[in-house]
Amino acid sequence: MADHLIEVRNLSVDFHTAQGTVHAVRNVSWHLDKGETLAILGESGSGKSVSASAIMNLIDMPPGEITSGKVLFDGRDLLEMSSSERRKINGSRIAMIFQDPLSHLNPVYTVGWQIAEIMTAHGMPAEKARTRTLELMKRVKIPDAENKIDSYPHQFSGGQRQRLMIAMALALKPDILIADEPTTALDVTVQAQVLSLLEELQEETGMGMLLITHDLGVVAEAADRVVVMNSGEIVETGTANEVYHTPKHPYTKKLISAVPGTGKMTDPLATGIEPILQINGLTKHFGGFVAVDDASLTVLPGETVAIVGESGSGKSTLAKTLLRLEDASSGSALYLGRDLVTMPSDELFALRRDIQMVFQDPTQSLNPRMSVFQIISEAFEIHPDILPKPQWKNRVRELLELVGLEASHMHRHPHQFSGGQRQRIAIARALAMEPKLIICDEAVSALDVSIQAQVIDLLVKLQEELDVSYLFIAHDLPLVRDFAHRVVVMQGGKIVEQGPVAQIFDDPQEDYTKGLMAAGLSPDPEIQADRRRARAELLETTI
Amino acid sequence: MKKFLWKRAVASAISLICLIILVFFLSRLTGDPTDLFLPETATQEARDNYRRVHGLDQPLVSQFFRYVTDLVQLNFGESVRRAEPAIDPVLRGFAWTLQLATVTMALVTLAAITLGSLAAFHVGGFFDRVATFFSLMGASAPDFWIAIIAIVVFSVGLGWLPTSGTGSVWHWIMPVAVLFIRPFGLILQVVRGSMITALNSAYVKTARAKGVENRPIIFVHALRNALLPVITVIGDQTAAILNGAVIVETIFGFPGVGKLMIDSILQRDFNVILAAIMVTAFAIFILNIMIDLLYAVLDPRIRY
Amino acid sequence: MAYKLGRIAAAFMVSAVAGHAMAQEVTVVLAEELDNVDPCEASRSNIGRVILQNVSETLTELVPGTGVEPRLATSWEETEKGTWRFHLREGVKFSDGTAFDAEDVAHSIARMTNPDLICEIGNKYFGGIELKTNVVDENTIDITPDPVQPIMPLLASTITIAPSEAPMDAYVDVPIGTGPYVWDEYVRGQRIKLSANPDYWGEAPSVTGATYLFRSDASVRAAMVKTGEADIAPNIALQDATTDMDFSYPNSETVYMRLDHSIPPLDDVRVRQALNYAVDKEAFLGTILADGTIIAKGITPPSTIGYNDEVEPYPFDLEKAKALLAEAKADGVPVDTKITVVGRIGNFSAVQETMEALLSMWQDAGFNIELQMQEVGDWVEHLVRPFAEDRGPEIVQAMHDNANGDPVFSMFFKYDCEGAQSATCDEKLDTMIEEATALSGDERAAKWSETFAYTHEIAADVMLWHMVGFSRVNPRLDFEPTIKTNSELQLGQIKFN
Amino acid sequence: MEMAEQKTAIVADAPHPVAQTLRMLWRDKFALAAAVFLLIVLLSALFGPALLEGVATKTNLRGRNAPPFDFSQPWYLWLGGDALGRPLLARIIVAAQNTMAVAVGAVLCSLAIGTTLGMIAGYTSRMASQVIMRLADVIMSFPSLLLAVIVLYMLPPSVFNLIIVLAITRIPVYLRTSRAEVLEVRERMFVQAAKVMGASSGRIIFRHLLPVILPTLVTIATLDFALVVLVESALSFLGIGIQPPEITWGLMVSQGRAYLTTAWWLSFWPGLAIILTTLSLNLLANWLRTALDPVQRWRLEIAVKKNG
Repeated sequence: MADHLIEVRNLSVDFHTAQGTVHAVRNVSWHLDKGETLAILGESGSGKSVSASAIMNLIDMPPGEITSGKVLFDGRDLLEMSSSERRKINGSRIAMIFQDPLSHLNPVYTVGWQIAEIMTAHGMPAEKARTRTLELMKRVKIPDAENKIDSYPHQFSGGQRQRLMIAMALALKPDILIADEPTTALDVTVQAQVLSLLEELQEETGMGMLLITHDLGVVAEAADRVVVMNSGEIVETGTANEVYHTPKHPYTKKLISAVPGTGKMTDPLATGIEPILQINGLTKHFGGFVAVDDASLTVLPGETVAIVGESGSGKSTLAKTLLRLEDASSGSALYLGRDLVTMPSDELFALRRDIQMVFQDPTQSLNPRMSVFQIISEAFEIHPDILPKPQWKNRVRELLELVGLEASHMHRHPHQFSGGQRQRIAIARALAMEPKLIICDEAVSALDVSIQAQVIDLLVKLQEELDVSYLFIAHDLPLVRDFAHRVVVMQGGKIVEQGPVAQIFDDPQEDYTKGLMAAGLSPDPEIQADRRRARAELLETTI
Repeated sequence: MKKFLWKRAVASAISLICLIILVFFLSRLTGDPTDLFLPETATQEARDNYRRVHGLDQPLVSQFFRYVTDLVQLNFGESVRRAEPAIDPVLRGFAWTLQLATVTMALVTLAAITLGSLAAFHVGGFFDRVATFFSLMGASAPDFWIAIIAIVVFSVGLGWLPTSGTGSVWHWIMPVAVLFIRPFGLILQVVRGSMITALNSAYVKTARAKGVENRPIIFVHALRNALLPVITVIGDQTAAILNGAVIVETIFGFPGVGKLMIDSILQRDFNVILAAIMVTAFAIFILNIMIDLLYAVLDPRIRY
Repeated sequence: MAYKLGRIAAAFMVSAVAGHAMAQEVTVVLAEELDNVDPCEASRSNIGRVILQNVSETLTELVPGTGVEPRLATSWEETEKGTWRFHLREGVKFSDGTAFDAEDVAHSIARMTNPDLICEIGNKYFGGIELKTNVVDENTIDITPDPVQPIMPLLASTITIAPSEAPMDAYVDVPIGTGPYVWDEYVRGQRIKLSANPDYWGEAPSVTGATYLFRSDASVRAAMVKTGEADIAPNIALQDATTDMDFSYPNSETVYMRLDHSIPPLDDVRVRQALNYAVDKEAFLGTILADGTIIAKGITPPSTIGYNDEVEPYPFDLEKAKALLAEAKADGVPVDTKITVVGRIGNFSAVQETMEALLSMWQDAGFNIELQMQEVGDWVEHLVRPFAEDRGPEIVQAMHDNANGDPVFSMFFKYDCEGAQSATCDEKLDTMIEEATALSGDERAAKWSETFAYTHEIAADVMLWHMVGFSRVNPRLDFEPTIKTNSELQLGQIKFN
Repeated sequence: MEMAEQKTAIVADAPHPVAQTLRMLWRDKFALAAAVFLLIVLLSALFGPALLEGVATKTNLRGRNAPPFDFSQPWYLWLGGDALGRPLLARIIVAAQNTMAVAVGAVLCSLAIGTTLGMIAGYTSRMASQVIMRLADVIMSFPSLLLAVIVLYMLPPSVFNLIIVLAITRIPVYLRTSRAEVLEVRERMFVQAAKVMGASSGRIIFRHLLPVILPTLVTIATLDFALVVLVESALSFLGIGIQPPEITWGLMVSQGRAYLTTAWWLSFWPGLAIILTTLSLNLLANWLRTALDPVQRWRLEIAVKKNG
């Protein structure tokens, strides 16, 4: 037993709230060996991070309470140790990195200081710590490390920040690295780089790595073994390959089937129809910075056009310009022949009904102080010509049923719904205007995979029923593969490539598109292993 | 940076000009100082004379014009009540008030930040409850009430401290203590609230995962982040004292600018009022700029 | 622990106020700072208490119970009708070393009446009076007031003498005088120091120096004497006067309610009398007001000439008040009109309670009456002419100070049709005042007496009380405050026990 | 993040919000006591003058400064009598009305005006923002007591005018806070969503921004309420506040302070009323802040504290 690096045995953690006790995890057991990568896979609310928090002594008690279990490390139960003993282990023997490195790095101290602190906190002299910090920054490939050591977190890119977190975590060569959703907020290409960095470092140090993720692709790329969690319980364990290819538990099966990018691609619509939206040479400057550069594309009625690009590609700015949330610098966007860019505000007001938007984060795009009924019926309040007041209630009910929600919930507030349900409300709100074109800005990115699939199914269903067009903005290529008619790839404000979905996926012309494809992670560990090999070869040949 | 300072200076100047106009005309709406200055028995002739000597017989607009003309040459006019230029008593009083504000707020800042941080760390615990309760209690009592009771207890009853006045360091204890109470209670609450948020933040989680001890977590990691809203309140409270700790000055015979302002308005000594307001407003503008610069020092994300 | 702290603190305090026990110095704590230190402003009580007869002296001096006594003038006589000759004391020097002579007197008089300087003494005592001076020789001066002033020697007790070097058109920063004390320093906002004048012409005083401090809160002033931080607090509140260190003294202040005779229903004598009968003045004594307060029947205190012993104050008679009111009402007097009482905030320490109590008494008698307490600046506009055109019937609370022994300082401007604070206009009364002003000696006293009887009869105002003040004095001093303590505090009169 | 998700799932079956608020209030005994005390003050303010006006203004010079705790007297004299022999307890109850009127009036006025200006400054043109912010600067650098003196000099010191003065001095707090909040909230996506729907600026400000920033402002208002009561009392101390025969607690304290050494109860009881009221408000504000903060809320929600 003692030969495992760390072992969690029958861990149960409760959280106490006014509504009673929530069992965050129940009877969770797993172990991690030296040099091994264990992935804990689960969606939000599955309790996948709780055991890691228990290991790191990060559970606030109260409201949290560890009701049973042991965490054995070095033959001792961590849960029995005093906090000062555990502090000695934290950072030096077991280190952790988190999702969203921006908020996990202290914004008011230099990164150099923060990396050095993990060493000084464990007794290393300041000067030595600084030298080592510089080494580490170089090791995680921070360019110009000598100068950047005294910069602040906000002065780095997202990928660099995660590298800095990694540098910090590995400063004292810990036995175990816990990585909690380490690549979730990152672009695909950056994600690939960070994961390979972690793999390299693991090989160097032989540490055990606990990888907490919701992404089957990450599991396929990095994990040796995987533990699947749902609602606080472990539903399945096994090697990454076993779990993917021969899932036993229905939940695992459902999870795997929900992964996008595996279905049949959609055929392009027949040509020759009058486009609903025709964008010509649209450009948007912010001072000297060109956010959207001479973009031209068309959307046909009933068509789904996906705009794909990494952060900073200008895809969201393009959407905002179309909705006049930003004013375009030049170019035109003809909606049924009328130019959205120069339209006077009264005309624009009438046109708002036709073009609607669904935002990325439903938590933020719904006013927390309004009930669902108020949120949806606001459309009728603003545009009284849609519907006379007595019919509002029925229409809201209809719309809620249309998006698959219970009509009786219309007097609840957004926080009483789950993320997927909230996005359905946001869609219902957009539909209340009876629009012809809906712009979806990363509309499913914040959702769990299984929920993502449901929402996309809904969108497809609505398109069939209502014949709306979608301009679907996403950073994730596999996601749009299954349901877009055409795909537009953007980079640095420019459209680099566009065409029918099959053409883009099967025969990409531009290097950038190819790179994007290659960086994407397949949920199949075998395919991912091939890609990794190919990537390594590519790297060797370029060197 | 330079641009920021320049913009702030222009904005402050505009505010100051508005303030001067406002105070000039508002204060004159309260009436004429003649009846207050001259004895009840004074003849009409004497009254007319007085108005003539002090230019009060002129139309208001030309009085204002004359005042502004003098002001550009940094002449704040004569006090009608005191036999001296209006700016003299103001500067004297302001020097005292500034010292009082500095000493008090330095102590308040130190105490409120330390105790507030600890209360936030032990939120809901005994220390938190006690600190919160007493700080609120102190901040809830009328200050003149506390001041008089303090004199009755500490000077008359126990004979520990002098009742009032200035001179030794002992004379400062009671005025500072009375002034201390309210900002302390308030700032302690702000520190506590802000620290609770900071201590729940992701970077504190990181620090805990790094194995950093509690003390640096509180006073290094969380505190600096929590200080931004705090220094705003500190600034406001300092400004409030600079604007006149009238009660404390009145009771403890502390020769500050607050009492001077109230006395001047009661005596309708307009030039002194204007000079006092300008000096304190100027000080407050400087204070605000300092606070803004302090933001940038504390938070590297803020750049002007 | 606490004890130790106390001892350390005590040690510090001793060193802070070490001056006390060593030299024969005193510390006086006053209510307000001196905004001006010019001797020609010494009739203001805050300035007078420091300067008058300590630094700056006057030609004559009014001694309570005795009368007008020599000070810088050794003798005087009326040489011809209206002209007074003052013989000045010889060998007197100002604290700047210059000699005191008749030129200084002439200069001081010219200065205090200079319209460009605006001095309180000139305006308070010599408004409408022209003073012609004639320097006879170095030690003799003739003063001719126009109109004729039979009480010129008394008026001379108000004139402070400054050296002829004092500028005609500007206040001085440092008062120079002939008095027993020399102005040492004035740290504005904090303290004034005087020290004994070694070249003083008179007897050397026991007190060798004095420090004046300023605290606006009465209880703090009282506390300071108790803790030994001060020796004399000339003016403390009744409720603080609880120890045997506290002395009461008639402070020459008379509290009364001025009635506006020009507005109905106050133009009716029965209504005015009813107001007088409705007040239970006795009930205030020993409760809100101090024991020793005297119920007033005229505007000047008993120490003034012409005080009429025969007049009895209006007794408290609620029925009589109601009856008078009913009678007036029957005659068509609009007695139900709302009357406004205008009180002055902080005028004396219990003014608030007094006004509230008065109001409830008048309401009991059936008056429709309301109270407005106002800051001095607003209040004075109700008190002093010109009055607002659109005013309703008003009763203005006022306190009048006449420590100068003669009603002339009060009567004209309080009761004459032309008087600055007069809301009365009665031809008979005007004539009486005019006659009395022109008389002197016993005739003058008799005429004033008659005038007081008349104002009482027509219930010109509601006379309330002659007040007492309280001083707290450290027992190491032998000092008892008098009626003059309100306006001056002669250090020379203080002895040590 | 994950915990938040779990909780939301449960909140779907949450009890009625009022019941839940009361339950959270019940958990915090300090806040509960504060709420009960404030309720008593409120009732006094509403009904006190009507019931006790006569008793409270009846002077009795012979019974002045009657000491407290003389239970042989009628109940309203149990806290003693003032300098005119009027019963202190009755006066405190009657004075609650004016005190509350001044405080509530001033706070509501400054809240309304300050918030409106702040939202305009935060949401509309730069020009309007500049003008409004300069206005705030001017008010901030204008000593509040001085403003009080000037205004109360020009206008008679009535409850209404006092409200005006105190409201003006408190405006900048709300103005600056609401502006800062609006600058942040206006960038949130639901505001953009409303814009996309064609909502007018007025609708966005009042339907979307205001409800979101209001809790913060209400918390400040609660604290301000306490402050206003104290400032009112300080004004009375300086003799420029409410004038008799109107009464407020502040006025009672300042009238009684002359008797602090001889009849402490004159200023002690009204002072205590001020302290307890402001303390209650502060405690309640604290509680409110916790209750409104989703991160802190659990402190009020957990039934029993169990520690391992």
